Amino acid sequence: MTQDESRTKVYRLKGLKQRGNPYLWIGLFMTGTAVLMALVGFFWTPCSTTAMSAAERFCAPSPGHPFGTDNFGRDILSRVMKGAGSTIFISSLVVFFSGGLGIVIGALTGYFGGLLDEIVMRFTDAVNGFPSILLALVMISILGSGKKNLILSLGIVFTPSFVRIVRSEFIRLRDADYISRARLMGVGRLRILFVHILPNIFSTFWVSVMIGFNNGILAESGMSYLGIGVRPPDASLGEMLSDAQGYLLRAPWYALAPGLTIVWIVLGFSLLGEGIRQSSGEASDGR
Amino acid sequence: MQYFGKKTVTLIMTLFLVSVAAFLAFQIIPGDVVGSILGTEATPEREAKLREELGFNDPPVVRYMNWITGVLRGDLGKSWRYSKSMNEMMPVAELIGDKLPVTLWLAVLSVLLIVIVSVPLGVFWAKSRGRAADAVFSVLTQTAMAVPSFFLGILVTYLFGMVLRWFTPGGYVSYQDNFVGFLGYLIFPALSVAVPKIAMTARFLRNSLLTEMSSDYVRTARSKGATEQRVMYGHVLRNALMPVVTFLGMIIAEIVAGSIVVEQVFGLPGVGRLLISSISTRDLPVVEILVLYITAVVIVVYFLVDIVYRMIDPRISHK
Amino acid sequence: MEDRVGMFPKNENPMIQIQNLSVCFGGTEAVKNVDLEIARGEILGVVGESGSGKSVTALTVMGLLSESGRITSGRVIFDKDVLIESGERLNRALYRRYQGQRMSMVFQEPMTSLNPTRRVGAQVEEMLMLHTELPRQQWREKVLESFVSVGLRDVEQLYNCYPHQLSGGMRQRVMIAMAVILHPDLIVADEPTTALDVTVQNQIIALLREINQKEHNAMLFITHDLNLARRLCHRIAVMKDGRVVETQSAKDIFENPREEYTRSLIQAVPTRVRCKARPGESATGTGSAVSGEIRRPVLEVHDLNVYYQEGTNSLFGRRKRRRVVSGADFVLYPGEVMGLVGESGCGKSSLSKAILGMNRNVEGEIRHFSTRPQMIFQDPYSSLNPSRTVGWLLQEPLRAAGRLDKSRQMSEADMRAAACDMLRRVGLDESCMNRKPSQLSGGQRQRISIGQALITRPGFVIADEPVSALDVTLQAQIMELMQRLQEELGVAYLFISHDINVVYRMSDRIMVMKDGEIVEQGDTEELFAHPREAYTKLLLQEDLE
Amino acid sequence: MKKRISVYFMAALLIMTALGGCAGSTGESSEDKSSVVVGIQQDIDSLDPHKATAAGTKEILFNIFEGLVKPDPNGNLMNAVASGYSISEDGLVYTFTLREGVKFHNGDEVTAEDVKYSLERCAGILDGTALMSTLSAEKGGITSVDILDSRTVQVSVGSANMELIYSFTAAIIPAGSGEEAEAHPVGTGPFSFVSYKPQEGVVLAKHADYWQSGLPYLDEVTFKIVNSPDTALLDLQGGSIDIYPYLTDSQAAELSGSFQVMSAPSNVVQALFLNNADETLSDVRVRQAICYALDKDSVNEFVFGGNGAIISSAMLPTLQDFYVDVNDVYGTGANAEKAKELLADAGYADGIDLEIKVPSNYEVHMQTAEVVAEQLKEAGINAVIAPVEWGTWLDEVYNGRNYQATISGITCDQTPGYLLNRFQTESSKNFINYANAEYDETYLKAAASLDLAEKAGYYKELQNMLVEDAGTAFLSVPPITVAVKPELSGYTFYPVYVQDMSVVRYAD
Repeated sequence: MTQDESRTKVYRLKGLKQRGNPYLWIGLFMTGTAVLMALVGFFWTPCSTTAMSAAERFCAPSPGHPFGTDNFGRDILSRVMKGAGSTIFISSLVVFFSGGLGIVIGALTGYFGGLLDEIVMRFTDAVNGFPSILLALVMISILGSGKKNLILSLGIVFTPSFVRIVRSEFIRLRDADYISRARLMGVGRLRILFVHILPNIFSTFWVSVMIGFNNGILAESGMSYLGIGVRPPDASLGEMLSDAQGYLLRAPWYALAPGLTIVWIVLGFSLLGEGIRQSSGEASDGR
Repeated sequence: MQYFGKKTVTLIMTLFLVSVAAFLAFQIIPGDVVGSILGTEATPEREAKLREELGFNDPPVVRYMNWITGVLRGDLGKSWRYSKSMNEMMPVAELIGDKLPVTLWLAVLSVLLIVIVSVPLGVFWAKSRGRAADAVFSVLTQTAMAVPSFFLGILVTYLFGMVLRWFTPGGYVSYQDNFVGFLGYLIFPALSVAVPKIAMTARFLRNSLLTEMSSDYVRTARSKGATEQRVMYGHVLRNALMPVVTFLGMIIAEIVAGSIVVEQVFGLPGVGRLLISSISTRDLPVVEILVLYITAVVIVVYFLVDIVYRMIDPRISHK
Repeated sequence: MEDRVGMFPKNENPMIQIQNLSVCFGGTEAVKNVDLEIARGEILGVVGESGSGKSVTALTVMGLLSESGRITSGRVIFDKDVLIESGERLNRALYRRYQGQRMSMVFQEPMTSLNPTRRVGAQVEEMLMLHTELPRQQWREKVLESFVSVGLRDVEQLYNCYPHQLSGGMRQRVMIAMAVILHPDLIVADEPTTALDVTVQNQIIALLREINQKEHNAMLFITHDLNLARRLCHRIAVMKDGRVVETQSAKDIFENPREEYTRSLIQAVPTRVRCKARPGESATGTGSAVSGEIRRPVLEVHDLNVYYQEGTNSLFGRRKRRRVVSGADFVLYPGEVMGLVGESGCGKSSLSKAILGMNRNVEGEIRHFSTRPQMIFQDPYSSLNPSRTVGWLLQEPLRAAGRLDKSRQMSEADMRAAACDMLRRVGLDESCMNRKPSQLSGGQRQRISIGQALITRPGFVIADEPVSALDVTLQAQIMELMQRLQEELGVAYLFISHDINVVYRMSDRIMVMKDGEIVEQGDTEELFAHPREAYTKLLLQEDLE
Repeated sequence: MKKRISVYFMAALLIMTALGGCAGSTGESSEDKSSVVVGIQQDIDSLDPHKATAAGTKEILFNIFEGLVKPDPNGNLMNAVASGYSISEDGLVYTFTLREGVKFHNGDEVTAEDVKYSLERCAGILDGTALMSTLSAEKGGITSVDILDSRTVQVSVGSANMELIYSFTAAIIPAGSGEEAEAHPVGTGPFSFVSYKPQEGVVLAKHADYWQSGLPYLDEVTFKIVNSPDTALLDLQGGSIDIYPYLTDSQAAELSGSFQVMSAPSNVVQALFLNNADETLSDVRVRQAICYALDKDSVNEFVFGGNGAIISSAMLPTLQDFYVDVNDVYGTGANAEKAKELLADAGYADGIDLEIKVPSNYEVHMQTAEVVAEQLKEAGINAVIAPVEWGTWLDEVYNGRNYQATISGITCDQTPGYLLNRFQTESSKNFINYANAEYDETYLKAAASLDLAEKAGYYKELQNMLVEDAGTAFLSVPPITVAVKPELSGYTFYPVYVQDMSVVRYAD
């Protein structure tokens, strides 16, 4: 696995070297600030995220509270930082879980085919067309709500899409000439899977990780908005939005702050994905 | 024809599996439904009676069989939550039948919006390749795709409902009372559903157009002395729209999901809200039917898309 | 420059004149100061390797230069009308009056050059719609006429077909029908036969010649194949790196090439005439002839049928299988080269895959007397793992061998040394070791590919069209390399190609394959001199002209 | 091709303008002066008045159904279907005289049979399943209902209970209607049932033959389920609802000026319920520490805008005769020092962990939980909020008693004993596992007492016991804050949770 990780770093560095790829740069900037804000939020926030103050309810944005305050007089910036942190954290875990599972299942089914592949494909076909938030909803209603179950159910819901991508890449590559040759050389199956094929799907995979990550963020905040995801007192962007909706006329900034943060993060990651796709596309099209 | 036969069998098999899965899944849900229905005033006698009434004392296989044969005969069961009259619960069919038009019209309006906006947008965008408009569209669509539909709903509520006062947030009009007013209200949630999808579709169409524009037959058409207009509308657009059909199929499936959230934002009494409230109140007959129904919609949409695709793409239909 | 213009045989009435044309893409000049002219009734061949600028020239003449291309100097004059003048914007509206009506084009890929979702009849009709006042009712008749004129049959039915329902040859005929329906003065044909099989190729060439004679129009014929140009064209211009190297009549250019490059091009062409004095013939020739019966073969194939699984992976669909190779029966001896020739789809590749165990859906007997035979593929771009370095790629076979057989295990240093050694043998230097395939040219990649196949010293190697994707000069180099390595390492090749001349040059013995059957096999010289089967004769036909 | 596209554009444009044009005319603000839309929070749980348990349903059904007696705005009972009643000395026989000319919505006059049927249905005499536990024969409720004459009904009960009369608010429905197929709810109330749509609401129409002449004023009342408490404000401002009785404090602040905003204490007792059987909380000092740590004033301020009534035991201050103010025991502000001291005494010098399960569908409780958790931290109590769904809450907390602490509310009916009764050790409703033998004994004495003053004395003793044992940390009686459209008048608060629409009218 260390080898694979170093591989992905190489891709990133290659991307970095590309100037004239505004997607990549803007994407890096946006995700960078978002992740930084979230990381800092884990350890320090300008104000306490829970401390309430009756005197400071619904303060408009000001130097003291750049994003204003909410109905309990809590600092929205601090809560957005915490909320973004938990949203990013959940989404990362979801992608890690589903991406990892997707690689293993996709590699095995894609390369070997057969009955297992048949079954897995029937399953992913059925799941794939199904709206993911709906599936997560049903899953949550079975597992019960809470952060852990949210991650688990989103992870399960997202796995099929990764399986599909990895699988189709493996199918594409299993008949590639260089893989045929590796087989003729007598290279072992697992080595072919993970040493010969895997590094070649990373650029595709990386882009779908970005997409998956964004879907994770949208699903998490959507479910929290509906009140089935993360719930108070844990700050969550979706939950803040649903609170803020009630005070829209009185404190529009309350809704704007978490909403725009979601847009910022999602946009950042999709630009980053686009940038990676373009730079790796250029690299591989450079024949 | 044989192809469609096979497809239909798969379709039915999938529905059957989903029905089993839905039924099984909701059998193991934690939480005592009976207690939940009766609330704090529950007494053991009333619980026992209700349990008997709901058929909870039968083994699961019998319950499934009873349920599925009922569904096949058109009896979708009765809600555990909503009353129809003093001593009867609301039949699920009636319940959903009442909510369905809302969701359906929302979806229809959204798809309409998506199609009428994204197709010209995609064409215009593809034509402006390399110019300033290209970058502007790129930024705009990327941003639009990043806005979650519920946030968009809130923004629409704020802008059109509160600042401009074009509509009354929450002032949903039932389609039975005032159909025009109903559609007029629905336009705003539809907008919230459609905007990100418009961006996606326009983007997809633009890429598809550019791919087609670079293909050899375009060069052939130009070598014949065809104008750019003719090349675009006579050759490229039709071919570029073919993958868009499949894409739209996916979009429709997503709209079903997107509308769940948007219905919540705009207070629309549609299927999505019914599903959410049924899940939280454990109104399992409703949840089961809704899950089955949505699966059916998704599968049928894909099925139809497949047929349409086969109809419009001679490369497949003639093979 | 002055001199060269002076050398052209002056045409009385040039149909089209290209004067001092230069075209730039970004910073690179693709076409440099090209001067060409074609008279009415003349066929001018432009020959060059990929990247020589021949296609760009053709597209420029047709006014189809893409947006990124810029004309930096020169002009194009069509029948006294100046169509392109450097420094002025390309007047597309003006061009549209000529395109289709007075000048038309035939492209290389007949499949992709036709709109896949419109019926072919309608696509040809478009010409009439765009350029004539003909009433709509007469269109169909006119199109059918043109179909007949290019030798198509069942035209009524054909009219309503989609491109994918036609064979490659038929598609190209439709393209030609489209090009000639308005009787243009100039036809530009850009590699019109390259994507087609040899036998079809001959028919299309004959058709073009016939059209030229009948219509007496000018034709610009672009090709990479000097032989082909010689057969069709009156005059030939040779292009290299964007420049016209020399222009002469077809006959003169072969007999009196003035330029070194032209000469090397002619030499590289694997013609039957040249190959009689094949280097290394004595060594391998005697090898197979003398000790063939004594030595054990490396491969025996008896009564082999190969099947192809019709790919339905539905749960219900019954799997059908189609026989793609039937009754293959041959023996391969150490150190010899067996050529396998046939047109696309005849089962060559299926046979090779079956031999290597990549397709197990077979009946019959395959007996190997060597360990781990290897394969060299056609496409040098897809046969090397793009994410690994050359060094890693060359060592991987050794690592794999070591893992399978402990006695063959080597130390890191030994493997590296072996890789260096092989790198030198295939004519590359050590600096390539740390490069990725994407940093190498096509020829270099094919060399690495060969090195990778031979580094474990297999008894025999299957080479599946190893030179087909390469330019002629490279082709010759790679073939030389393969012959040299064969002598050095004593490996046997099963050499597969669609090009009978290439096979002729490489092989000791030849098998001819058609529709999954080996129709004829025998000693190379013998088979060329006295082909028994009609099909073999057909393959050899082009030289019989 | 080009033409086709332009046609397509035109069509699209037409649709857009058509839809856009009518967008302005949406919103169903009732311009006519005879109907009112009331926003409600929850869907109704049953249309059967005897089966409905949710407070949100009962408040609507109050307009459709009446009992022999019904509550009045002052907390007393008034005669409704009955024109009078008498109770025997021993408290075991109730004799009701039916009012002349009371008609059901279907036009039939109420007969003694209808009364007998209704009461027997509630008591479970009909089929063995009691629909109202207080009237159940097994719990000392109704043993028989006898028709003395066409206007007189005699009811015998199992045991004497002064508070039983409150149960005769049970709805009178036409005989047999509870078992009829597709039976619409038919009662004798000021409004008749018109329609019900799940997730949308209930429509009621004026009952022309209502026995109280002059009432109701309105022709039509719609109870409309609002999307979420958050958007109720928008609905009010947009005019799609006229009355909304569940305002939060900040919403009220926003509406004052444009709406009539009225506030009154509700009949809900909100508390941080502590599971006395929990290992940590079984120590009375820990429970007391929690009581000390709470700053009830600021909860009231944050969540209810200061309009709630702070309580420390299980009694509504509005039930003045029975209420005793015990707020001084732990104080209404936070006393973190004292709390820490007590915790240290109990061996928890480093503080304790406390999980508070909260039914997440109740916004008020969720908000309270957020505030309370913050306060407990000050005293070294690390409180974690675990939001659970209502069904799960009933399951795990209320019935399963598997929890540490919870924030919830108990809705009280008009009887003072209702709140105290549940804390008897063996009570099935004693979900806090409170166990105090003295309490049990005192409660029995109170229940048996037929003298009001004596009864009140016992009840006050019970309240004191509860607070001293810190059985649970009572917080407040939340206010009901109602927004009423300025043109409307007559909105009346009841000590029980009902929306009496019969008295609401448009001001002239």
